[in-house]
Parts: sequence; structure tokens; C-alpha cells
Amino acid sequence: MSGDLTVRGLTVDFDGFRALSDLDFTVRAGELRFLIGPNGAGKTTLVDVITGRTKPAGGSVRFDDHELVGRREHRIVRLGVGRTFQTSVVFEQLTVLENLDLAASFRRRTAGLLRRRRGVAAGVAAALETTGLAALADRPAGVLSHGQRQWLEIGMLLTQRPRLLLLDEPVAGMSRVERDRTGELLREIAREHTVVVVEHDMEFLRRFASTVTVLHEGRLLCEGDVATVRADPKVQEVYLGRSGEEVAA
Amino acid sequence: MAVLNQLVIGASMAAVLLLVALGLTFTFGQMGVINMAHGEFIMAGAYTTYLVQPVAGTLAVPAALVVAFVVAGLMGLLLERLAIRRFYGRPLDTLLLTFGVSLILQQLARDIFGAPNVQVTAPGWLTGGVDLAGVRLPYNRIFILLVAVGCVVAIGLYLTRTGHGSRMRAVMQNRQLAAVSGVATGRVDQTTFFLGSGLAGVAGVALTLIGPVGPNLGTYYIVDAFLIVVAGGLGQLRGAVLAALALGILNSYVEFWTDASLAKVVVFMVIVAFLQVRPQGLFVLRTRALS
Amino acid sequence: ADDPVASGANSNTIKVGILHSLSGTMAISEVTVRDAELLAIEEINNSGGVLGKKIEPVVEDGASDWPTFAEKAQKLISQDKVATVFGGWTSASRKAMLPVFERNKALLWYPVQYEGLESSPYIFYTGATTNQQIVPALDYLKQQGKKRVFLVGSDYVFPRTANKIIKAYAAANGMQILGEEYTPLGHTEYSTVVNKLQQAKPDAVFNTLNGDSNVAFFKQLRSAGITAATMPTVSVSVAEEEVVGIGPDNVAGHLVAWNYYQTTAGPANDKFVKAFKAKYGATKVTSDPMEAGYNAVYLWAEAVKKAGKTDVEAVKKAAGGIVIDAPEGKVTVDGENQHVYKTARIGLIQPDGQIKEVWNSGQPIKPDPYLKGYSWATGLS
Amino acid sequence: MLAVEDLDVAYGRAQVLFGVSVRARPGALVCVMGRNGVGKTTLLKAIMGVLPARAGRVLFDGEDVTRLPTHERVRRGLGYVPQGHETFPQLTVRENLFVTPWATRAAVDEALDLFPALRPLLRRRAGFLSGGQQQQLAIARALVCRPKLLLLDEPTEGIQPSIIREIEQAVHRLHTEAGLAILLVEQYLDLALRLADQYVILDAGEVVRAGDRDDLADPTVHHLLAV
Amino acid sequence: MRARWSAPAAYAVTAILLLGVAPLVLTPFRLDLLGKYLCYAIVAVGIYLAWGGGGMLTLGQGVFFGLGGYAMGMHLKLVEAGAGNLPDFMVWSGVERLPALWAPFRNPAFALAMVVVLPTAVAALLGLLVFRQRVRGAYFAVLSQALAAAFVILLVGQQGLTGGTNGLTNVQYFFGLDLYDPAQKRIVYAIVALTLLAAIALAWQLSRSRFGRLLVAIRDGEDRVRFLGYDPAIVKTATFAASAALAGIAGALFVPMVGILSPADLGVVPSLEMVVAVAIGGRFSLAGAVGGAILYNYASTTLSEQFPSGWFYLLGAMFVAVMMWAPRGLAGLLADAAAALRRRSAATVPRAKPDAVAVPVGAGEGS
Ligand SMILES: Nc1ncnc2c1ncn2[C@@H]1O[C@H](COP(=O)(O)OP(=O)(O)OP(=O)(O)O)[C@@H](O)[C@H]1O
Ligand SMILES: Nc1ncnc2c1ncn2[C@@H]1O[C@H](COP(=O)(O)OP(=O)(O)OP(=O)(O)O)[C@@H](O)[C@H]1O
Ligand SMILES: NC(N)=O
Ligand SMILES: [Mg+2]
Ligand SMILES: [Mg+2]
Repeated sequence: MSGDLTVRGLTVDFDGFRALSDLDFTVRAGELRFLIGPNGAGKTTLVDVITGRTKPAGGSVRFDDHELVGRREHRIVRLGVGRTFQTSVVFEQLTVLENLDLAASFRRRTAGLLRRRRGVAAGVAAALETTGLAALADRPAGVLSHGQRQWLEIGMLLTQRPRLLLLDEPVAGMSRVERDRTGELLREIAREHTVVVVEHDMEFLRRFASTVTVLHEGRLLCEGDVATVRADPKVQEVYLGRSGEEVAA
Repeated sequence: MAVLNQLVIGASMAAVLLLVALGLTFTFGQMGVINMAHGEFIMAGAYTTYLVQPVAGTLAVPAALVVAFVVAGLMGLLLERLAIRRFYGRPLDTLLLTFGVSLILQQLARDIFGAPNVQVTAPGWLTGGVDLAGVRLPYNRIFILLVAVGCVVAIGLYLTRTGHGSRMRAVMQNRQLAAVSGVATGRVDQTTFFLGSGLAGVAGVALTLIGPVGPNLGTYYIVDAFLIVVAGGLGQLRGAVLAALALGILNSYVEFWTDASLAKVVVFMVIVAFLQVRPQGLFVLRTRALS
Repeated sequence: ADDPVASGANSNTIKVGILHSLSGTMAISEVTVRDAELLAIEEINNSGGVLGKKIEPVVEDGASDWPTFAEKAQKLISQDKVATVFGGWTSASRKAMLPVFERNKALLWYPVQYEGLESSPYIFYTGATTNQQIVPALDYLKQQGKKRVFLVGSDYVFPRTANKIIKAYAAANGMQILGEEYTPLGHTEYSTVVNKLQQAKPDAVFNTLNGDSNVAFFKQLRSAGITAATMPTVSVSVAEEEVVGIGPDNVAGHLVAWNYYQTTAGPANDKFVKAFKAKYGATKVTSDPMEAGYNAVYLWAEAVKKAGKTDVEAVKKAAGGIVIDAPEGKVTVDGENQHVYKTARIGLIQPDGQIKEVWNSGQPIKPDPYLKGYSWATGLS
Repeated sequence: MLAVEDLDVAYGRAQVLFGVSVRARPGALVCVMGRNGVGKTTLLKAIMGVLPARAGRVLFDGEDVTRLPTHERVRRGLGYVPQGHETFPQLTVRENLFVTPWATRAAVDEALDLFPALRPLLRRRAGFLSGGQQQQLAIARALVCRPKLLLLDEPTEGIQPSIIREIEQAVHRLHTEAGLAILLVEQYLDLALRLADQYVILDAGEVVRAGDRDDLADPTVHHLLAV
Repeated sequence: MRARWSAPAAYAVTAILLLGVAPLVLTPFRLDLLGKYLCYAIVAVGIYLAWGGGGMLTLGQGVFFGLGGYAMGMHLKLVEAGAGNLPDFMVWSGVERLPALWAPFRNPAFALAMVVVLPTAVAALLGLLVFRQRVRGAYFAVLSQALAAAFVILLVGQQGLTGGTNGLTNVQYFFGLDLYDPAQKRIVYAIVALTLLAAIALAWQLSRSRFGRLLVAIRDGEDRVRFLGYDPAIVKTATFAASAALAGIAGALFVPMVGILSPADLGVVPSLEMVVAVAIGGRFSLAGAVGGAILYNYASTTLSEQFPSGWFYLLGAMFVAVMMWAPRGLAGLLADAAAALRRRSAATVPRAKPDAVAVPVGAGEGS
């Protein structure tokens, strides 16, 4: 029960195109790790492999001493690995509350599933609170705006109490204030969970990240604290643009 | 020898299957409309041949190919305008809607042409056949094969080589985005449906050479037609061709060794088994997006 | 519980049910039988009706669905309180209706040739049973020296039973059955069957295909280069109606076995054909099942007249021995098994779509649904 | 150039925009701002005719386009990049760019010059691209229509910083050099500040503030954008 | 308050109508017909679960209906034939020894078990094969339709075993009840009605449970559900199997109710009709599905009686009209009307900001 995420020699091929090549990547239990890299670097692909969506051509992914490669998606979730998606997907026909409740209920036994929901579970209520969606609890999720969906998705993830969270661009499309709120939330979560965040927002990174891993063309470009990474000329070259500082300012 | 014959027979069965399914690569494959009235458009093509016959004489069949394409196409166009256009993105609803349309069209044919089959005879130049190493390949089968190949080539070019073809696919994948890209989505829908339905009409003409021309004609082919499209992979022309070929040959051999009833059952089971290996049909269009 | 006479007695019409498939696969065949039955009713009404009352047809659609036949039969009996029902085509529809008529002690007139082995007290069978159609056809083949026969049929009870009888006959008569192929109803792809025929090279094909399949079968037979000269077929479900659909070019020269053709000579038939064309159009043809349906109405009317009432038991009793001058010739009801005496006829399909009689049994054959009079048939049931 | 007058928009029974008026002068860059869910996207969709206006008018180049179908508006020069990197997933990148009926090789080339990263991907299916690549494609696709007014809904979402810079420069160039009018929804305030001539702030479906860029420094504006 | 009681009240009224009123006011012939409609209503409950709930458009319910029906029919035919005798159709099909497949069906417990087990097992097998491979939507619809086609061909082709096209006809006794006696037949009707009521209650509970929500979620976004830790294949298979079981039970009851079971009722078109009936009533509403099945079958009986040769026009026009103007079925239409009424009475409330919420298309009254 180490709680570490260990990726070794991971290679992903798409019809001859190599999205990840021989990637090694480790996240220790309890860490809050940021994952950045140019568009197409393979960040989402990495998350996809960890969560069972994409089958790698080779390599291994271990979490908590379980090999994840070859397991089906829901099994991996049951091992305590949760994720959000770059384009948020919520169940449009269910209400916000039902979305959260469903996410929270996956460990219930069949009998529990066959019963009606009575009241609101504590975890669900908390998630409604945290995400600021309490007022919208009984609306179908289909009516949410882009940003609201993002929140709901994070909320759903929280109710699942995963030990490892993988967030793919959680603050994209959020206003600055909301980014800050999300950041605070992340910090809090990271106290008890292992979190990997894929993000492009350097400002956000600067404020909330400690360790950052940079991917480029399916390989590890560099790893370190925010300052180190930002100062790295290779990172500036491929990712930030020569005057990266300016953008993030 | 007889066993070898079956290969040729399988291929010619495949041509028929392909022809009845081709229109569906548009209406079902591209537009996502489960058009149960497709069979009745085939029927309309067959009746067109019947009507053209006294006028066009020995050239009835080629003339009918053109007329039937237009007639069935227009029927499709009308259906699209009056009803289908409200149903894009809801394939299962179109199924029920068009089932109703198919009942109406069948009854209409019964009332217009009478319940019994009508007579369409192949012109002289389509009777007879060539002998290939002891196998006789009837001219009308060759003709059907040629029509099928011609349609496949034309569709293939249309889909991949014309702007209209890719716009049609664009509309199906993201209607709204197509509209904001300047595509007149309604117009594209109409054209697509016209083409798909028109192809059903063409199939109907071909079928008059080998089968009955009556109000029930469409019902005999509709299930097979959809199966071909599914086995081939939705909207995949190559897939439909290969699936038709595979199922035609499989069917011909199973029927040869057992009987026609069992052949149909076996073909179904093979398709289910096949979908274990290739769940989305022979040729898959995947994307990374979540459904 | 329901007395069919009750309603008829105090009104001035007699209701009868007409129950055929007007929709679905079987409509192709059954609609024309309905037309013939309606013609007979019209003729009888024009000449004064029965018992001084007009016959009022109540038409229902069996929709090519057997349980629907049962349901509509029940409806005709208990809601409409009809005096009798004329209806059905497929054996399946008859089997579905049979218990309804027996349970309600009501009467059905069934107009189509069928596989025999049945004799319900509440059904009159005006089409041929096997010894009036299939057996004579086999006799004819044997007489022509066709010893090696291939069986092709639709996959349902009539062809399967017919073929069982044919095989028994063949075994006893030195004929050889080279093969037996069944295809689903509505099947339209016959290349494989044709290939098998080409391999087997029989002297003749005995064809029990039904409906649309015949069109496909004959078109594909012809385009494979098989003609009546090289491999004649004898069909028992191909009548004038079907010949039109197949296209006479494709079947000319092949044989059929029936009890009636549009060309059958005689004043009764001239009148029937003329009346039918006058009512339904000059291009319409008449056929055996139509004629059997037409006869059924007349036979029932005669029985009612004889009984003096429409009561089922009385009509049943009166029907035995009734003779009419039908288009096919003299037709007599066998009071015992409620079938009719019919003349068997082998016909040759002409290029104009008509069928020319090439042989007949000389006189009406006594119906023998269980083939009790044929020693070779003892094992059949 | 563009005048939105008293626009009401609803999703079925739920009204989302209430009497919204927005104007953009030719060549102006108007930034639409507001918290999540206030109706920014809804506004753009209504301008494009993707959503029907329940009341009010949309004028473009002096013409009332409120009743025109979407593609006609595009033809008249309204271009639109929807939120959330939308593409035609099963078409190749090249096909995506050529969907517009009047797309020319030159227009496509120009768009690709703006996003050179797309060039090696031309034969790849759009659905397989990374999020950022899809977003770049989405912008390129809109430019191929040769719009006179471009509506951009959060175009920098999911884009790496260096490309964001390029987009910023591109937008700036389109705006200043080509004289393209632009309606921009953008969450990066600083970026908006650098680009915009004018701004509109929405709250709960109503315009609560509109004005010139210089006002944006006003702390009350920040207040409106917060919480 | 009103909403809380309206469902149980409607249920009670339905029960009274079916069990109390109908047997009193209908002639035996019409009661039999109603019994038949109720059998289809049981199928409709299953379709509501699978299609309305889980988005699985199953065009092969006739298969499961048939499996249940044949299991029951075989038993009844054997009992009727009596020990040592063959069922009637075997006699005229020339079968001489009882096929091994038939023998165990002499045992009533076995036959009753098979009524449920056969359809459930076939559905579970197909479901697992198909859903695990993520075949769905139109694919699944077409496959299930092909299943119906294949099933009927198989039935028809095995005449000695199944009665072929004729099917099993002339069923006269049902566990000691004489089906020819209208009084005893009424008991069969009551059994059918009670079964339907039980099925409705079950489906009601299921659709309001978390499981029901899960189904909706799967319909909405199957892939996403995996990442919540559920296996959609299992959930869908279970639902599909449940709907098959209901169809099987309905088929089993159909046999004594109608007295005949034939492949003509199990093929592509009848299976489609089962679904169409649900669509007409409203597939997102249990009441709609059940009402639709009864209404549709009633309409086709009446239409075909009134217009024997043109009723297909009317039937076809009915499908078209419903899909065009009431895509959520009659239930949706009613719900909209009710909502409109409610709104009118509340119209005095001033502008309600983004408060009243539109339901996305297709969500409907899905409980
Ligand atoms: N199924 C696929 N087939 C082909 N190429 C693919 C497939 N999936 C991903 N790719 C390619 O793999 C590369 C990595 O994609 P990925 O989505 O992992 O990038 P990313 O780092 O998440 O980028 P972004 O920040 O833009 O989201 C991209 O070039 C993409 O086009
Ligand atoms: N399809 C819909 N049906 C009903 N209501 C909707 C629908 N789409 C959006 N809404 C509602 O309309 C309001 C405005 O949504 P819109 O998408 O325009 O917001 P936005 O300002 O673009 O937000 P974001 O910054 O999150 O993208 C939101 O409150 C949302 O809940
Ligand atoms: N009786 C017949 N032909 O089915
Ligand atoms: Mg990504
Ligand atoms: Mg938005």
C-alpha cells in the first residue's frame, strides 16, 4: 500500500505515431504534481493510459503495487484512481445532485443501488458546497455553462474519494477568481490525496504548484520546482515561448 | 466444380446485398437515420422499371436506372423535408417514424399496382450468360455486379473527392459547427438523403431482373441491408463492400452445405461473433472524445 | 353461447364473414380470393339472395398473421354473429382458426389446396386435398417417364407435408428423390438452389414454393439457362396470378397442377371469367383458389337453401351431396369429410400467361384427405 | 458594424439573456467578460443564429440578420470559434479546413501560417488531436471563412503559453492590420486588457457595464468580475 | 404533495379498472382482447426499462416473448396430449418420438422456470457479448432486429420441434383451467392483470432507484460512467435481461390468453410493433409505455375492424404523427399540457430570471 504512482518505460503508438515514448514518471503518495508541456506533448495520453482508456504498446503503470495496464476502466477507478476530462462530460439528463450522488455511490452494493436515494449523503452535500453548485442542485446538468460543468466534474471526483486524482486542465475556461478557488481546493485535497494536475495556466502553476513535470513529444523534458522549470531554456523554447515570463505576468 | 460455382454465386449475392445496402451508407451511415422505408424506396425503383418498360422497350433497364434514381431520390427528398429533418441526432426515433412511412408506402403500392406481383421481364440482351470454366454466369448477374461496382466507385469519389462529400460528413458530425462554417446544412441534408434514396431506387431496378416486383419487395431486403452496413462499420464504404462480399460468400457456402434457412441463422451468428473481434464493424471510426 | 342464427333471423340480411390477408406478405394472394368471394355474393344477391334475404359480407383483414386470423374469426362469430366465414389461405391460418370454429360451433369455408391430414367438422374444404392435386401430378410425371425428381419448397407445413407424401409415393413407384430444398417464405435468392439443381440434373422438379419466391426461382432458373425442355418443373402453387408476376417468358413450358384454369372450357367458367373481368378490370386473371373461394359461397348458399335456415348444424347436414356447376365443372360436397370432389388437371404454361390443360383426371376425384385409399401412404399418419 | 439590440434569449422555458445590447464599431475589438454561467456563450450563439432570439435584433453591417440562417450570416462575414475546441472529429485536419464551401487554398494557407503546428497534422483525423491542437484548428477553421467580424469564445483555453502568445499576436494583427472586428470572450483579464478597445461585462444575463478599455482599470470593474 | 400521491393513486385506479371494472363491463371476446393487450403491456414495461431507461433500443423483444411463450406452450401441449402421446402438430408433422428437448417440459416447475430462465439467459449472453464490446445505439438495434429475423427462421425451419410456421395452436387447458370456458378464462385474465401490476410496481421502484439514475447516466454517456467506477456492460446486460424476462413472462401468459403462439408474432415486424407501441405512449414514462401498449393494440384491433383494407394507412399515419408532434409520446404531450396549465396559473409571477429550467430534449419525465 505505498500509494505511489510509478510509470515505467511507457510507450504509446497510434498507427505509427508515437505519442509517448519510453516514459518514466513517478509521483509519490501525497504529492501535488503539475504536468505541463506543449500541445500534443502526450499529457492527456498519459492520463488516458493510467486510467485504462488507452492501451500502451509497452511499459507499466503501477499504483499502490497494482499493475494498472490491462485493467478495465472501472476496475482502476475502484483501486482509487479518479480523473476529470479536458472537455468536461457530465450527465446532462441527471440533475447536479444526481450526478454527484451517482459518483459517490459506486462502492455501494447492488442492494444499495436498487434502493431509492433518500436525502443527501454528507460527502455529496460537501461537494455541492465546495463547488458552489448548491443553488443548482436540482437542475439538469445539461443546463450548466462550461465553467459550471468543470466544477461539477471536480465535485464528482471529490465525492469518489480517490487516493490518486488526475485532473486534465481543470481551470480552463474559468475566471480568475474561480481559478483561485480551484487552486485553494486543490491544495486542500492534496493534503490527503495524491494529485496530478495537467495545466497550461502558468499563473496558476506559479501560485499552486510545487513540483512540475514537463513533457515534450512524449518524453520527459525536465522536472523540478516551478522556478527551475521556468528557467529551463528547453522549456522556454518549446513551451513558454522565449519570453514566457511576460505571458504569465 | 459445384463448390467452385458457389464462389461465383456468393459474389453475385454479394453484389445484390451491396446494392441494397449502398444507399444506407448515406442515410444510415452518414446521416444516422435508420430509414425503414429504404426497402420501399427499393420497391419504388422496381415499380419504376415496370412503368418504364412499355415506354423504353429493350432499353427499359438502363433507362429505369436513371428514372428510378430520380424517383426514389425525390421520394427520399420529400420524406426528408417533411419529417426526417426534425430528427437528426435521434436515430432511434427516425426508425419508428420511417417504419410508419414504410407501412403507408406498402399499402399505397398495393392500392396503385394491386396486391399481386407485376411483370418485369429482362430484355433480350440480358438473358443468357457466359460460361466460365463450367460455371454459367448469367448476364443479368454480371449487369448487377457492374451496377454495384459503378455505384461504389461513384460514391467513393463523391465522398472523398468532392467538397460536397466532406461537407456532408461534417454536417453529420457537428451540425452546429458546420453551420457556423458557412455550410447550408439543410441543403446538404436534402442532397444526401436524395442520393441515399436514389441508390435504393437503383437497387430496385436491379432486383427486378432476379426477383419479384410487388408491394412486399422492400421487406425482404431491409434487415440484410442494415446488417451489411453494421458489419461493415457505419458509413464505411470499404466496410460495406467487404461485408457484403464476406456475407454473400459465407451465405452461399452455408446454404450449399445445409439449407437457406440455416444459412441465414449462421450468418447472423457469425456477425455477432465477428463483432466480438471488431465491435464497430470492419472499419472503425474512433475518436478520442467520450461518447 | 352465441347463436349465429339469432341475428340473421330477425333482420333481412344474412351476414357472412370474409377473412383474408389484405395486408402483409399474403395479401398478394389472398386479396384476389376475397374479390372472387365478393363477386359470388354479389351475383347471388342480384338473383334474389338466399331465403329471400341478401347476403351481407363483413370483411376482415387477417394481416398475414395467424393469431390475428383466430382473433378476427372470433370477432366475426361473437360480435358480428355471421352465419359463416369464408377465409384463409395458408395452412397456418387455417390451423389457427380451426379451434375457434370448433369451440364456437361455427362454420369456415377454406378455399385453397392444402396438405390434407385434416377433417374438422366445422370446416368445409373447397380447394384440393393431396389426392386431388399432388398425387395426380405425380401420376402424370410417372406416366411421362420422369423418374428422378428434385423437391423445392417453401419452409412451412404445406410443402413439408406434400414432400413427405411425394417421398412415400416415390418409394412405392420406383421414383428417385434427388434432393429436397426448403427456403424461408419470401426468400428471393435462388442461385444456390439452382446450382444444386444443375448438379443433380433431375428429370423434373416438384415445386411447392409459395408466393413471391416463385418469381425469384423462375427468373433465376431461366437466367441460369435451365428451360422447361431441359428440366421441367411442376408447380402446385403457381396459378395464373403468379404467372403474371413471374413473367410468362420465364415460365412458359413449365407444368402446373390444379383443378381449374382460366381456360377451362365450359359455360360456367365463361360466365365467371366474364363477370370477374367486368367487376375488377379486363386485365385481371382468374385462378384456382379464386374459383374455389367463389364456389365456396355458392355451395354454402345452396346448403342454406336446402336446409331452409342458416343454422350451422342444419347447413352442415344439408351440404352433403350438394352439387353445383362450378367453373371447373361439376363439384360435389362429400358429406363425410366436408371436402369436395374435384377434377385434377395438369396444365402447361403458355407464352401468353394462360395455362393450357394437357391432362385431366376425366372425372371429379373423391377427396381423401388422409390418403386412406392409397396403400403406399399408410405410414404417413 | 455589429449592433445587438435588446436581445432576449432562452433555452426552452429558461431565459438566459435579458435585453442585452452590444455594439461593435468596424475594426473594434470588444471583449465580453463575466463570471461562469452569465451568458457569454449564449450571446455569441444568438449572434450567430445558432440560438434563436426571443426578442430584440441583431444588425450586421446595417442589415437586420436576426432571421437569417446561420450559414447566411457566415457568408455575410460573421465568423465564430465556439467554446471548447470543437472540430469535425472524423474528418482530417485538411478536410476540416475545407468544409466552408468558399474556402480557398490561399485562405487555408494563411490560416496554417498562423498555426504552423497544424501543418504536419493535416492528414490526421481531428478527433485524435490533442486539446490544444484542436483549439488551434478551430480558430484556423473560422478564419478560412474570411470573416469581417470574428467571434472568439475563450480561444486560449487549453493552449500552451507560447501559442497563447502567438494567438494574442495573431488576434492583434488581424485586428490592427487587417482591420478585422473581433468580439472576444476571454477569462484572462490581462490579455483582454492588452487587446480590447471596448469591453462589455455581463452578469446574470444582463449587461452591467460597458465602456472603453481604459475603464477596465477601475476597481469596481474588478469587483464585478470577482465572485 | 400532489406529485407524491398522484402516482400511487393512478396505480390504484388502474388496478381497480383492470381487475374490478373490465371483467364486469366487457364481453368475453373483448376481455380476451384486453388480456392480450395486457400481455403486450408487460412487454412494454420491459422495453421501458431497456429503452426508456437505458437507451437500448431492442428490436428483438419478440424473441424473448417467444422463448417464454414456447416454454409455456410446450408444457401445455404436452399436458393436453396426455402421457405417452404426442402434441397434435407432431402427429401431422410425422414426428414419431417425443424429441428430447421436449421431455423435461412435461414438468410444470421446469417449464415455469424456463419461462424466465430461457429469455434471461439468451439476453444475458447476447448482452454480455455485445455490451462488453461497447456495441450500442443503432448497432444494437440492428443486431437485435437481426436476432428476431434469425429466431423466426429457426423456429419455422424446425417444424417437427416447434410446429413451424403454424406454431403451437389450439391450447385448451392452463393448469386445470378450461380456456374454452369464459368463466375460467377470466381467471387467466386476472393472472395477466396482476402480473402486469406487479411488473409496473417493480419497474417503478427500479427506475426511481440509484440503479435507474445509473441507467440514465449510461444512456447519456456510457464511457463517462466507467470512470465513475461502474461497469456499464453489467448494468446494461442486467437491464436487458430483466426486460427479456418480462417479455418471456408476457409470452408465457399470452399462450393461455390467446390460445395460440406462432412465429408470425415474434419476428421483425411484431418486435418492432412492441417498441412502436411504447414510443407512442411515451418511452420515458412508465405509464406512457404501458398505456401506449394497450392503446396501440386496441387501436390496431379497432382500426382493422373498421377499415379492413386501409388500416395500414391509419396505423402508419399514427406512427408518423406521434413521432412528429409528440416525440416523447402521448405521456410527453400530457406532461407538457399539464405544465402549460400550471404555468398559466402561475403567470402572474414577475420575470423569473434563469430560474425555470428547460429540460434538455429527451430527458422528459424519466422516472
Ligand atoms: N487516437 C489517436 N490517434 C492518433 N493520434 C493521436 C491519438 N490520440 C492522441 N494522438 C496524438 O498524440 C499526441 C498527444 O496527444 P495528447 O492529447 O496526449 O496531448 P496533450 O499533451 O494532452 O496536449 P494538449 O495540451 O493540447 O491537450 C497528439 O499529437 C495527438 O494528435
Ligand atoms: N442548453 C441549455 N439549456 C438550459 N440552460 C442553459 C443551456 N446552456 C446554458 N444554459 C444556462 O444559461 C446560462 C448561461 O450559459 P452560458 O454558456 O452562456 O454561460 P457562459 O457565460 O458562457 O459561461 P462560461 O464562462 O462557464 O462558459 C447558464 O446559467 C446556463 O446554466
Ligand atoms: N394450404 C397452403 N397452400 O398453404
Ligand atoms: Mg490534453
Ligand atoms: Mg461560455
